[in-house]
Amino acid sequence: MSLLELQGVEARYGEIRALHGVTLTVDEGDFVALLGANGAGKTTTLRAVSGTVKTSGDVLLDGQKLFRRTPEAMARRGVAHVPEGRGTFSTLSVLDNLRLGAWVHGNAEPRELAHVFEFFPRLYERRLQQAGLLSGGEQQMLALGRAMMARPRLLLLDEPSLGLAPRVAREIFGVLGRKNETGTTIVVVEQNATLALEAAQHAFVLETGRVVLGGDAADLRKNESVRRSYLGY
Amino acid sequence: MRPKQVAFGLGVLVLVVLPFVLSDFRTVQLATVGAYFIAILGLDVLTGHSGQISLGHGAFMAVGGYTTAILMANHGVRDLVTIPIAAAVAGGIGLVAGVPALRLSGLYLALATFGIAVVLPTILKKFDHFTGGSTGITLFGKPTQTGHGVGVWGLTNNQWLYVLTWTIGCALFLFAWWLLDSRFGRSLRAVRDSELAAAASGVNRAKYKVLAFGVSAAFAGVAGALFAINVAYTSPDTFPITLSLYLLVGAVVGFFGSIWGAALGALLIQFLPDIVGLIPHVDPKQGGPTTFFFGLVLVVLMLALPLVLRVASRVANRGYLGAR
Amino acid sequence: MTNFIQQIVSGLASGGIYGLLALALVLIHRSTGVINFAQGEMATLSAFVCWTLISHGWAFWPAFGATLVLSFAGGLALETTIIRPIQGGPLLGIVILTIGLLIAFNGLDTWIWGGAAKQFHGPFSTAPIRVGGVAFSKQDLGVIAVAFVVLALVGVLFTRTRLGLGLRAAAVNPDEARLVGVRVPSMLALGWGLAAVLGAIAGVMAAPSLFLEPNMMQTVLLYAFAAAVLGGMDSPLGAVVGGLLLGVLLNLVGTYVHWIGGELRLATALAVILAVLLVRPSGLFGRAAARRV
Amino acid sequence: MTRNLCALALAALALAGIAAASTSGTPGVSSTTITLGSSGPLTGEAAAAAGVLRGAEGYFKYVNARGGVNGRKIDFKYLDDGYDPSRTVQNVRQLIQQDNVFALFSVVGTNGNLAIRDFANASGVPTVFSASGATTFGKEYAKYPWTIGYLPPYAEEGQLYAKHILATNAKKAKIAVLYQSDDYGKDVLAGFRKGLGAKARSLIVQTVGYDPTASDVQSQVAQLKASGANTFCIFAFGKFAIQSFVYANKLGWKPQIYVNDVASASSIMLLNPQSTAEGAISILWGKDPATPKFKKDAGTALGAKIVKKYIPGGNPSDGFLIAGMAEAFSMVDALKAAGKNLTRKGLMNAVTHMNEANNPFLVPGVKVHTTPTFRFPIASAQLQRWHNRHWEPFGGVQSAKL
Repeated sequence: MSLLELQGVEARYGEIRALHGVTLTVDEGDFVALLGANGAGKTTTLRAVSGTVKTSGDVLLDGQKLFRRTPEAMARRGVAHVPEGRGTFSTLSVLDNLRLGAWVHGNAEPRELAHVFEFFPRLYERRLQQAGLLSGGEQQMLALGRAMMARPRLLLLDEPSLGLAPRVAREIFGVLGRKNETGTTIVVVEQNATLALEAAQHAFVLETGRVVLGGDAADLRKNESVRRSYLGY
Repeated sequence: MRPKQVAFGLGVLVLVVLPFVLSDFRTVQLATVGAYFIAILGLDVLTGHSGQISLGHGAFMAVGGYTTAILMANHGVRDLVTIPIAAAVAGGIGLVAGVPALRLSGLYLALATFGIAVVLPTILKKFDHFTGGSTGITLFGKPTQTGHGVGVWGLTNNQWLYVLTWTIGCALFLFAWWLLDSRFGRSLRAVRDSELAAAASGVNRAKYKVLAFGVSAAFAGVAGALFAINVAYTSPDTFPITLSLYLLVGAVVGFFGSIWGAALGALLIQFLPDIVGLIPHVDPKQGGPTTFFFGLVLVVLMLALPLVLRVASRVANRGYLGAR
Repeated sequence: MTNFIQQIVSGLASGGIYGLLALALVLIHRSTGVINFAQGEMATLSAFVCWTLISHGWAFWPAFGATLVLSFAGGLALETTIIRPIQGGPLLGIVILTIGLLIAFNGLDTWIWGGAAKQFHGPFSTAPIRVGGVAFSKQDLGVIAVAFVVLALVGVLFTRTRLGLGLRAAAVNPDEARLVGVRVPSMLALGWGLAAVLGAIAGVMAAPSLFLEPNMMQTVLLYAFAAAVLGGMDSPLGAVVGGLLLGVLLNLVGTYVHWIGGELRLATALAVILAVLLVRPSGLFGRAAARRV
Repeated sequence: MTRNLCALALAALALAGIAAASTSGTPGVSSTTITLGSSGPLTGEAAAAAGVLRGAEGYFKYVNARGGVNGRKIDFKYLDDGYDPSRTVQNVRQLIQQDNVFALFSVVGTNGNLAIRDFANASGVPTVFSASGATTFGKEYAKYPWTIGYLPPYAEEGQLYAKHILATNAKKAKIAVLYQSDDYGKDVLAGFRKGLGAKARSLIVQTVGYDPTASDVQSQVAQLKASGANTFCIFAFGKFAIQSFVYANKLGWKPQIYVNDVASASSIMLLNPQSTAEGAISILWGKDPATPKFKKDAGTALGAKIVKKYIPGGNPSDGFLIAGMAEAFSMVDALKAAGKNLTRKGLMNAVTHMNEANNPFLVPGVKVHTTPTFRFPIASAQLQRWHNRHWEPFGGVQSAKL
């Protein structure tokens, strides 16, 4: 059963068209990576799903067509979007950031908080600090932790490893893998294709606003053009 | 000829014809409009092109006005001579004020300049040996007054004031036009639109922001000097916070940042009370309605402005704010 | 010595009013990121509404309650009809808009109620209480007490409630707030509504001692700005403490620095604003905006 | 380009507002009308004083309804200056050059009148019965022949309070003064000092000024109380005067209070709660409608009638309205005396030869009397004491040396 389906989605920023009809399917429990060069439309694809960009074409969740997607409404439907650049609430404390993650469920449950702190012990240590004062890796953990607080069915991540030390990036992907094992569907946009293809089950390659290739992550890793363009060997 | 030059020519033509068709009194009212016009030009340079807001431009007008008044009344300086001095004094203070202003972000700059405009009259009253206190300084009939309040060169006094103000007004308009089209203007807008990008391309942002403050204050200084000469009187209450706010209204009415709209804004400041008086069942004598409509005009314009600007920029096919 | 203490006590009483209005400014700044120049005039308008209800025979407390409800609705309406359309544009646009509201409300007050000062019977007695040689009234105590009660309520709202969390999130990072499901436009509207309520409290508390007229809060607004800046623009506690400090400071400086006297009170407040903004922009209680690039 | 056209259109609109040309002969006088002009604070902190203009307007309407003056109706046109003297100048310029008024009448405010008098005199326009008591308007007639004030001189008012203090408490008085720090306040204070004479130095223990843009005078009153004074002179406008009473009471300070005429109308005094103002002393020259002594008076009744009929929304107990009517009554007298062939010189001659004892709006005994060298139309006043929430006049009508 497919959880998310995009059919011929187009999007534009002013005069510039970013998506030229993206069609793809993500199954429940899947871990999907979106690959592509800069400007290929990866980020816009995520934004199309979370409703932060205006689109035409259909977006289906649970096979149901969604009209008037707003970020708030999508959050309520169980879609958590962690945008690029570790968007956190910089002047709020770590704890408040995490509480906000659970906004759609009302108040944050201690159990859920404990769960996140289990994944990221660093966040527990720094729970009363302002989010803006955390290191880059910690902020990424916070962003991820906040998304986990929403107990999402579908987790959208944009460049979670950007600017992080390789060790920290692996740590993050490790957490994603564990989350996925417990049933969260994940779609990740990632420059580091090696890392992404290791973690993901499926992947799509975007070029100039279209899906040009899709399939099992393992197969794509063997694909000649993918190797040349994204894996660098 | 380009459309803008045609428009300027037409504008000058209208200015020349007006005194012949208008009553003597309307002529002097338009002279006051000229003073507002110059102050709004200054505000356009500062807020429209360098992106620094001033809610206290009336304070710079006060500096200009008092420079002229004190020189004319106490030091025997001829009124015409005081005008460049007023520009220099106000401009100098503007430059000095521009330095700390660099440290204030938009909101706080608005707050600080608002405060200065609120407080200035009380300071002028306090130093009464210098400023004449709340009594103010009367310039009418002073020997330093050109035409002695009667007139000069066959012009009535009012016509003389009109000619004086608008000659300077047109000159300053051309100056502002040239300035904003020059490298200076481009650098200002570069700093306004993106401080980072401007710095990257080698523009000294501090220099341009401070200079913009100085130029803008000098314009306001000239406006204040002309205002004092026009009314032949100046007092602390001549420059209340409402004046500063009305100048802001004027700048907004003139499509913020476009020096071409400055005349429109200046006319509004002078004639809105008369226009409000035309509304049926509104008693302009009550005063409240006029104030209310000033505020309303500002609110409505701010709401309509994005739309207007979008249309205007389509028509003119220009970038930010549609015009310069 | 008695005069010294008396000036401090009177300063605290005036400072309570500055603090209350400052609290409204801080609330709006914190929840929408804007400085509301119309805050003082909104407070005056609310006080006029309350006065009108009382002069129609209402008792004080019901009239006060109704005023708060009306002010809340008014604040909401203002945000949804006037502020929202340009929300997301440049911040200065909204600031200029609040200037427009300042002018319009002042004109409206004069239009409807005229310019003459009106007596306003507050809830607290103005009868003097004397301790030693120092005099104060229940009105003074009441204003300060109200300021602290309101402060406590605001504190609880912001730090202990889900609504407060949403308000803060919407202010800090609206895009992000929407992604976690916060209805940002509603939060901004609520922010304006709550600020209008705080302003109404300030106006009604001020009216008995300042006497009600359209310009009542005009100078108080500048004092409130000074108080808010002194306390750190984002700190409710700072706003109230800043207000009290400022009230005392102005009185002492006015009394003992003869060169300043009663005439340069406003200038002193401005000096406080400029000094704090230039030397320590985060004020006494504000946290420096943390940002790592 | 469209914008420039807009600007042109607005300029054209301004053109459309040109007024009709003036009539020949004396400006502002036609066979059927006399146009008078004025300016005052219809808005702003001093807005209450604009009652003078509305009261005068009401009286003129009343006179017009009875045939006017020498067959001409009075058209009274007044503009708002928000108490900003430079706007007064602009208003007066409009009145003289655009509206062609015959004379300026009852321009409100000391600073405004100071600002316009050079211009008005150079234009040869009578500026009569100005609503200001600044001494200079009566004294400098040689330099400003076209100017004359109306209200009791502020300096005289100060002197009358000084006289009363010397007569009742010369030995023990310790005086504290709160004054508005502008020409008005300083004028009253100077008169007060002059009235105390040599004793001024020893009797006045403290003076404190306030700026009229302040929100309150609480700190100043506390400071004055701390001086140990037993006599408190309030030379302040409207709400500041009321605040002074309230704060003094709050501080438990019970001095003998003297409050200036500009803030002593019953309508203002009644804003004071309960007994805070009990025993305060002020001067009186126009009939305060709320004073019991004048309640059944013919002048008060006439005033109430005029308010009801011609001043919509006016409060019949507003002392400013009655003051305006008193001025208008004198003006009508002067216009009558200036004759059918009305000229500006004729008006000045009439206002400098006033001898009016029948002004129904003035306290009995207060006469409007002027000569070309004595230009204080109202040079006498009576003292009154606040008791049981109304004024009670006492002592006779008196005047001071100016």
